[in-house]
Amino acid sequence: MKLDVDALRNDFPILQQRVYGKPLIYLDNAATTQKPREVIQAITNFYEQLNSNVHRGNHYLSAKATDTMEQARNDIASFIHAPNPEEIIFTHGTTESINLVAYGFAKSLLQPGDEIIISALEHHSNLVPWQQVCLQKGAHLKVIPLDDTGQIRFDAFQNLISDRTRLIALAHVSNVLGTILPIEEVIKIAHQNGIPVLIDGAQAVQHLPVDVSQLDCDFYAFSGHKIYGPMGIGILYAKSSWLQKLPPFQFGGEMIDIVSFEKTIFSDIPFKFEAGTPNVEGVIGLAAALKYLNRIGLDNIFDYETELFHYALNVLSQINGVHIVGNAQKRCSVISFLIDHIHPYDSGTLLDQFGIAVRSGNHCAQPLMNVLDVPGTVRASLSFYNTREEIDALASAIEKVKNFFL
Amino acid sequence: MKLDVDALRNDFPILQQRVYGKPLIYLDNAATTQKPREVIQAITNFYEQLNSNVHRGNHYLSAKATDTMEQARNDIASFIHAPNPEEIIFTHGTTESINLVAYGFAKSLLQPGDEIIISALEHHSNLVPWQQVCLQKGAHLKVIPLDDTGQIRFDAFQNLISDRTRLIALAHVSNVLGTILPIEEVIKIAHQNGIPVLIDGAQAVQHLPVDVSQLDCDFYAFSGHKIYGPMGIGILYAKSSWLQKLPPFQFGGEMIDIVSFEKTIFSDIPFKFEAGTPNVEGVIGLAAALKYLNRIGLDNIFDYETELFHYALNVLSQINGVHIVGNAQKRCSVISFLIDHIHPYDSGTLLDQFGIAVRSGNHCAQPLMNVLDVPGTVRASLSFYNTREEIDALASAIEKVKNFFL
Amino acid sequence: MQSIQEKADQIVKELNQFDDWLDKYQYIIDKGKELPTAGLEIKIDENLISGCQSKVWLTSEYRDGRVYFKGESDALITRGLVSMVIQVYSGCTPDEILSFEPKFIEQAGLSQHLSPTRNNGLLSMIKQIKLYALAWKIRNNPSTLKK
Amino acid sequence: MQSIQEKADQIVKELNQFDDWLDKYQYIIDKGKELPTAGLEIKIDENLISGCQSKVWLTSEYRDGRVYFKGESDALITRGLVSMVIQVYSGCTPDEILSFEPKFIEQAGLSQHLSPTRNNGLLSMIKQIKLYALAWKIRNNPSTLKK
Ligand SMILES: Cc1ncc(COP(=O)(O)O)c(C=O)c1O
Ligand SMILES: Cc1ncc(COP(=O)(O)O)c(C=O)c1O
Repeated sequence: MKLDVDALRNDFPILQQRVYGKPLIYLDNAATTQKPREVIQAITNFYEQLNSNVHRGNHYLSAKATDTMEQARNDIASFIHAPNPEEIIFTHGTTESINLVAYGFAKSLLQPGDEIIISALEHHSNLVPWQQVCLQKGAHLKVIPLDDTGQIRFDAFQNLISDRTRLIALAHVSNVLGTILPIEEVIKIAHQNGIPVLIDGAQAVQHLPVDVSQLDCDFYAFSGHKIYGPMGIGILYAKSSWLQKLPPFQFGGEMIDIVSFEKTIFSDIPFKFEAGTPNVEGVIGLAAALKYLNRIGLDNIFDYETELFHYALNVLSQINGVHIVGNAQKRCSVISFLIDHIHPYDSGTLLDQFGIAVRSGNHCAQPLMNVLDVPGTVRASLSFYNTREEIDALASAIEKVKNFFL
Repeated sequence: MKLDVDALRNDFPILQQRVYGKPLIYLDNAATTQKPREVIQAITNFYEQLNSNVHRGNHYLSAKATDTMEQARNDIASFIHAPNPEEIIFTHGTTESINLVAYGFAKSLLQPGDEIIISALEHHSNLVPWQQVCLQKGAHLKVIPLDDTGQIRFDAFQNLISDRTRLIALAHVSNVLGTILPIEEVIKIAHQNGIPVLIDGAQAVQHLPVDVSQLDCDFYAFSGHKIYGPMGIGILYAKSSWLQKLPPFQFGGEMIDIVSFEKTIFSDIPFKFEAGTPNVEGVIGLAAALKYLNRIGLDNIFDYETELFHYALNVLSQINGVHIVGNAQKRCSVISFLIDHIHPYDSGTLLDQFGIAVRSGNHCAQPLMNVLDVPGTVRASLSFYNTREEIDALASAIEKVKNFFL
Repeated sequence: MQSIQEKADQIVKELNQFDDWLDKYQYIIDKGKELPTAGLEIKIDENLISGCQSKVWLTSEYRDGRVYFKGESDALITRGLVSMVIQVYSGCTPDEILSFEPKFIEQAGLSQHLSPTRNNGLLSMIKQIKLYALAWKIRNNPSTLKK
Repeated sequence: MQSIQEKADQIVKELNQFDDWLDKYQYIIDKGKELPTAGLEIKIDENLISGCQSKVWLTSEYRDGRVYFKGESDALITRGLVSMVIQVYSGCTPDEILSFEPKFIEQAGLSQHLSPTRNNGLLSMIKQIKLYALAWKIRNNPSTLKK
C-alpha cells in the first residue's frame, strides 16, 4: 500500500467532522465525493483574485480568467487522454452531458423505427433521456439483460444489434453493483457495425484510469462533484467529428458567431455547446481536483481502492445474514447489500445513527431494482480516503442493527 | 447617501487587487459581479462541513445539505416575492432558464404560424432560443422596435399582438443601454389578451427591487453570478400553473417519481425540472449573496446606485467627443458610450491599461448593434461598490485615450 | 376518549423520555411491530403514498362521524411512524383532523432526524390523512365545497 | 532581402525597446496608421476573419513563388497587429510561411496582453495566413495534397 491515507485524510476538512457526536464515516462516495482543501482553495482564490466573465472581455481579469479556464480545459482533456481540448464540453453534470447528446440525436439523427441500446443497470440519467427521445421520435429502446452476477450478457448484447441501431449508451461502472462493464469489447463490436457508443463514466473516472483515445468511445460523460471537484460542473467528451455533426443544445451568449433576428451562425466547437456564462469556478475547481489526484497518483489510488474494496467485500460477506447484491468478476468501489429481514431504509437510518453515511434506496436505478426484485439496497461506496478501520466500524454497526430488529 | 461604500468595499477581497500595478477599477458588473467574503465563506463552509448529495439520502449530512438547500429556495423565493418556493427552479443561469421555457413551449405549446414577441434590444440568450424554436416549429418571431432613446415603442408593441401571439419575452433592463422596460404595462396588456410574459431579469434583480407577485409575470429568469453569487447557478421563477403545464426539460436523477424501461412518471414541481445533482454549492452561495444584499438594504443600494449612475452620466457626457448610446428616460446601472473616431475595441484595450475594466464589443446583442448602426460600444456597468472617484478615474483615462489616437 | 391533542401529547411524552437516540428508535420500531397487520388488500397502488423511501399504504374508513385509518409499510421504522400517526389521528372527526396542527412531530424531535426533505414519509402521511379527512367531509356534506 | 525570421526578430526588437506599455501601444497604433489603406474592395465578408472583436480582413496574392498579403481592420490597434503580421509574412514563399513558428508574438510580449482566448485576433490572423499559404501551395503543386 503506497498511500499514506492518514495524511491524505487531513486534506479533507469534512472528514474531521463528527455527526451525533461520533466520528463521521463517509461511505456515500458514489453519491458525491468530499473535496480536498486544494479544491476549496482554488475556488476561494478564483473569487478573491480572478473572478470575471470569460471570452468576451478584453480587460485584464477577463483575459486571465479565460486563460485559466482554457488551461483547465487542457488539463481535463489530458486527464482522460482526449486528443483535443476542443473535444471537452463543459456541462452541469453527467445528466446534462447525456441530455445534450440525446437532444442532438433527437433533433437530427433519429428516425421512427430506429433503435438505441442501453443496459438493465443504467442510472436514470442514462436511461430516461433515451427513453424519452425514443418515445418522441417513434424509436425503440433495447435493454441488454444482466446475468446472475450483475454483468451485462454479451451474447444478448450482440443479438440486440441491428441495422436500425443508432447508438449504444452504457455505464462504465454501475452505481449500484459496482460492475465494470466490458466497454472495450462493446465499442469494438459497435464500431464494426458502424454504431457510436456513449459511455456514462460518472462512477468510473474517479476510480479507474480512463483513456478515451484508447477506448475509442464516441462520447464519455462524467460529473465534477463525483471526482472530488465542485458541484455544478460536468464534462462531455465527444469526438470532434460528432461535435461537428450534432446541432447545438442550448442557445444564448458565448455560442454564437453571427446573429440577426432571422438566423444564427453558431461558433466552432467546443463553444457551440456552451451557451451562457460557463461555470468558470467549477471548471477551475475540477482542474484543481484532477491535479490533486495526479499528484497522489492514479495507479496508487487504484491499487489502494482495489485492496480496500476486496477487504470490505470479505468483511461484509462474512457477516451472518448480510447478502452482497451482485458479484460480477470485474467490480470496483461500490458494494450494495441487504440484511436479512431488514428493509434497506431501516438499515440505512440506523447506520446513520452510528455516524455511518451509507445510502439506502433505489439509487436512481428503479428498473434495476425490479430486475433484481429487491425493494432497494444499502450501498457503501468507497474512496481512497476510506480505511479498513471504517469498514470494520461498518461491520460492527451492522451487527448492532441486526440486534435492533431481533 | 446611506451606504458606507468604503466599508462595503472591504467585503470584496478582489477589489483590493492591482492590475498592471494600478488599483483595479471594476466597471464590468453587467458581465459578472464580484463576490463578498460571505459568499466565498458560505461555499467554503459548505464543502468543509456539509457537502453531500441531496434529497436521496437518509444520512445526517445529506439531510442537512437538503434542508439547507431547500431553506435557500425559500430565501430566494422571498427575495423576489414569489408566492411559493416550489415556483423557484434551479438552473445553470439565465440562459438555461430561458432555454427550459423555450424547449417546453416548442414541445407542447407552439404550432406553425404561432408568434413570439421579443424586443430589438434583447441579449442573445433571450433571442436565439426563441428564434430557434420558431424556426423549428414554423412559428414567427416578432420584434418590437426601439424609439430614438433606446426604449421599446409601446404603440408598435400593441400592434404586434395578434391572436397567434403565444408568448412575450422581454428584458427587464437592457444589458447594453441600461433601459428599464415598461414591463408592468406590457404584462397588463399581454394578460388582457391571454398571453404569458417571460422577463429576462439578468440585469435587473441586482439593481431594482423585484416583486414577481406584483408584476404578475409568468416567468422571471436571472443568474446568480450577476447578483454577487457564485457561477453556475441561475433561477427560473414560474407560476406553478405554468410549471404544471410545461413538460420537463432534461431527464435523469432527482426528477423522477416512477420509472420502468417503458415509461416514466415525473416528480412534482420544482423537482420535475431539476434533473441530475443540483449545484447545491451554487444555491447556498446565492442565498448568502441575497442575505448580504438584504442586510445592506435593497433600497439603500438602489438610492446609491441611482445617484452614482447619474453622476457618471453627467461626467461622461461632458467629455468632449464622448457620446452616450441610448438615453431612455428610465435607465439604470449600464452606460454604453463611444469616443469619436476611436473603435470601441481600441478604447477598451487602452482603458484596461489604466486598470479600468470596462467591456467593449457587441455585448451579446449583435442585432441591437445593427439597429444602432455601431460596430460595438464601450460599456461601463456599475455596482454599489463603485465610487465617484472611480468614475472620475474613468473620465481622466478617457481623456488620455483620446490623446493616444490624435 | 382522548382528544387529538392529548393523543399527540402522549406520543411526545413517550418519545421524550429517551435521551438516547437508539432508545428512541427502539421505541419507534416496537411501535411498528405493534401495528396490526392491515392485510394484503390495502397494499395496492391506489393507497400508496409517494415521497417516501420505503413504501407506505394508507386507507381510511368513515363511521359515525369519525375517520379510522389503517396503514402498512415495508420498512419497520416507517411502520412505527405509521403506527404513531394512526394512533393520533384515527377515530377523530374530519374537522378535528383538518384543524389540527401537527406540531407533535417537531416536539417529539422527529422532524430533524427523520425528514430529509423528500424522503419525508411523515409529512406525506399527514398530508394524505388530511386529504382523506377532507374527502369524507365533502362526501358527507357536499355543501362545504361551495363555501 | 530579410528572411522571415529576421523580420520577426525586428518586430520583437522594436517592441521590446519599450518598458512602458503605453509606449508599446503607441508603437502598435503608429504601425496601424502606417499600414497602407487596402481599399474598399478587400472589405468583403469573404475576407473577414472571425474570432476577433474588431473586424479584420485579409487577402493574399501570389507572384513569382511568393505570397503577398493585404489587410484592413476597423480598429487601430488591430490594424497595427495586421500591419506587423503582414510585415513578417508578406513576400515569403508558402513553405517559409508554413514552417515558421510564430514565437515572435510571445517574444514581443503580445500574447498575454492582447489575447483573451477568443478575441485573439492575432492567432486568427496567423491561422488565416497559413491557410492562404497552403492554398497557394496546393494550387501550384496539386501533388502536395497526395503526399
Ligand atoms: C440581459 C441578459 N440576459 C441574459 C444574460 C445571460 O446570462 P448568463 O450568461 O448568466 O446565462 C445576460 C448576461 O450575459 C444578460 O445581460
Ligand atoms: C452511473 C451514474 N450516471 C449518472 C449519474 C448522474 O450524475 P449527476 O447527478 O452528477 O448528473 C450518476 C450519479 O448520480 C451515476 O452514478
